[in-house]
Amino acid sequence: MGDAHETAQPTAPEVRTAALESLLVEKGLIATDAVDAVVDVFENEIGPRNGAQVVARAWADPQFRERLLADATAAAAELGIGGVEGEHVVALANGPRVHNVVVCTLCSCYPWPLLGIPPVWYKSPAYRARAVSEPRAVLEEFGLSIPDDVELRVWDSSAEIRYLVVPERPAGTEGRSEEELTALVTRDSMIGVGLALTPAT
Amino acid sequence: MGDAHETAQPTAPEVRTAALESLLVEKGLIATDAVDAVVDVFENEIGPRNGAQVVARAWADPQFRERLLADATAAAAELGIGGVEGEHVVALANGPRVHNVVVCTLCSCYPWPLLGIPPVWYKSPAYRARAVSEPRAVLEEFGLSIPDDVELRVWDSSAEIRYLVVPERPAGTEGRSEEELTALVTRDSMIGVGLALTPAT
Amino acid sequence: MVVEEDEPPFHAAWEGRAHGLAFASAIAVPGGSSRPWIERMGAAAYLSTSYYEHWLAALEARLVAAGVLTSEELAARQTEITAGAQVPERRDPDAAMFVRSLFQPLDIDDIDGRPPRFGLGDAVRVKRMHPQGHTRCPRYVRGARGTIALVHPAQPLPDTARSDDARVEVFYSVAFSPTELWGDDAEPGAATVLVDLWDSYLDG
Amino acid sequence: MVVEEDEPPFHAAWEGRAHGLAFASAIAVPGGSSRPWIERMGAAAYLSTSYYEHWLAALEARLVAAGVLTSEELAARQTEITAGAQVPERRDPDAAMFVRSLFQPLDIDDIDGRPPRFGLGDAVRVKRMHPQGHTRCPRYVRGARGTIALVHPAQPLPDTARSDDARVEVFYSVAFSPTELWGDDAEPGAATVLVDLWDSYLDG
Repeated sequence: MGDAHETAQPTAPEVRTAALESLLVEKGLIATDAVDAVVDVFENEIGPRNGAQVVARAWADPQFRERLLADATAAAAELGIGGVEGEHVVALANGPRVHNVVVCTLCSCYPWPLLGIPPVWYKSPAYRARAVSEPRAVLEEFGLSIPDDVELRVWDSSAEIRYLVVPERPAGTEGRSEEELTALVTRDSMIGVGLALTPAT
Repeated sequence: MGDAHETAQPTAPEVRTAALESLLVEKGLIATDAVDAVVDVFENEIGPRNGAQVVARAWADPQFRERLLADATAAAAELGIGGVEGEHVVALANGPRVHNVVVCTLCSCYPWPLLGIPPVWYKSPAYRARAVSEPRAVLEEFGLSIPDDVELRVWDSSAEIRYLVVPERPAGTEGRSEEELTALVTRDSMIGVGLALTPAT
Repeated sequence: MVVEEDEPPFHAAWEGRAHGLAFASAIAVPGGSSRPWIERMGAAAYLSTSYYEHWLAALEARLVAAGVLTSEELAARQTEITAGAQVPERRDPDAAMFVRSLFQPLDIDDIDGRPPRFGLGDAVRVKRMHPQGHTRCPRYVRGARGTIALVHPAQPLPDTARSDDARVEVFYSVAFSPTELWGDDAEPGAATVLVDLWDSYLDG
Repeated sequence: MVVEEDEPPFHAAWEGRAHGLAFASAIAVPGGSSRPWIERMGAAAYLSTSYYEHWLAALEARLVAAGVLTSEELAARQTEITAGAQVPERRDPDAAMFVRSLFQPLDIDDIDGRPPRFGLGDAVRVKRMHPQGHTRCPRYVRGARGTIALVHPAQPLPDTARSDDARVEVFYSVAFSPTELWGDDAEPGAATVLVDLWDSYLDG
């Protein structure tokens, strides 16, 4: 207790990771290509682009939007999107009177299949504490001002639901293709710390 | 945030202390012999022996005991004991139906003039948290069993009062001198994590 | 907030490998979710290390606790790696395929559990509590009064996942007013804090 | 609990010097009590360093904030010390005598303040709160109901000590039942937790 400064130099995490993989391979408990597959999935296949496709579809197709708000897991699956940490997704629609923002105060739960790996700030003790106690101040730091008369809903995903914020469709996007709309949907807008981009930006 | 493992090697505390003293001496803001005096006071003058004298006097002199329980700061001053972190002392008498124990959950407030510098365990996060949530389990670790029907009073000295526990006078000490009694009063018995020694021990 | 532009999923190769190790094991990594194991790190270690160092610590602890590895084996292998030993390779295309399937839509069966005790709009109070082990009840809502905003289907209660008394419960999104949580220190402006809380955390 | 037998007041010479520096300064070390400065270390640094490292961090921060020293001066002097520079000496017997007098009984004047709002036996509830700065209201009693057990004389409220609105308040020892604090997780056995709380933390 209180003697952390006297302990030996800790082993570097890359050494610890390699030692673990080495032992598990040696014992036949893990396959190199299976580890490679996980890295590939997160580096190349899943990420905020998945969530953006879901949001763009909801903007373009009112019936899909209805299905998304009723059962987001099933709606995402229509687009082939789902998996671990996306087993139970709830979509939260922003509107003129309501702005939603998501945090996990107890750890860093996040809808991986829709948004990929959470950014470092989402996992930081500061965001996790301040998002529930002073959310407007936090959003200001992201450049987002929520007027006092708009209800700010902060969702703490402390159990088994993962939340996806559906940002408002920006003005001036009438007639855009789903592909074009997808490019307007940022990661931050689906966490609720930002808005969707307007075509001008 | 979260990058503590990447920062440079911290400067050793002995170097930081020497640098501070060096600069303050150079600026004429501190005297070496004044720092020496503080070290001397805590190493040689104040410590649990002071509190033990107060407790032994209370055991030996019922009127002093009454004054101690009414105004411990004034009673200690009768023995020449007092000073910083002992400006407002309250004495808590243990008895057959009540056992008192002291903690400072917010930091490590402690009656310096009576007990000296607090031990490392008193300052540890574990003691500070567990003493209020599972005090009987903590006292068991100190070898002290408090029966379920004895009221355990845990005092969290979170403001400006410093508490001194007055342990029960052990049986078999009739006719002992105050000097002999003083030797039976341990630091732990005045925090409440122990009892006074019996002459046999 | 410190925000990194164009942040990659992994900031170093080892982070990706550590992430992969947690999913690619031929056996399920024993010990349930990693969160209770991460909590065993203690607050000082937790707060002074990064996200994937938490994962690593949990992986090591779970594999050692399950008897799959020993601490001595780990330490010896770390020494060999530091001295230049290479990580051996083993190929198993089926395992790789299986792992990829975890990141596709999954067929999740509903779990039977006791019906919800509360319905939409019901007033509830979060119990004051001080569990010794893992819990999903954040301290900042304990003792606070809220209102049921959403009712979610039953799932295994994480608090009891590793006990002999593993329970299945429904949980709720409970809406709190910021002043109920933070008193006069609540931030001005219209706001609701919604926290997902399990049935047994709540009193009517 | 890890208990050290025959523990010395200071475990290394620097700890005694650091303790001394806090009291022996010819000027009062600016910035009020060290506790708010210690809290500025952040939880990770706080929990991974020792008691006297907390003192050191607070001393450095307060002296720099007050303009007595600069960070650059400190860093430069640390480099010189590491390279073998000696700490210069300066004698001032009056200062040494004054410091010794701080550890003798002191004449403390009573402070006038508003009379107590509560009396012995009164039922109170601790406010829920979330102050940004230093406070002496522990989280584990916020929102809990207790009873006034002792009434203590007015003192400066530490929460406001560094503000323009410095206040003087009475405080109380408030008695709580363990089940009020910890619910069903309270330890069995007769017990009371008494916490010293300032007047403005309490509602009737």
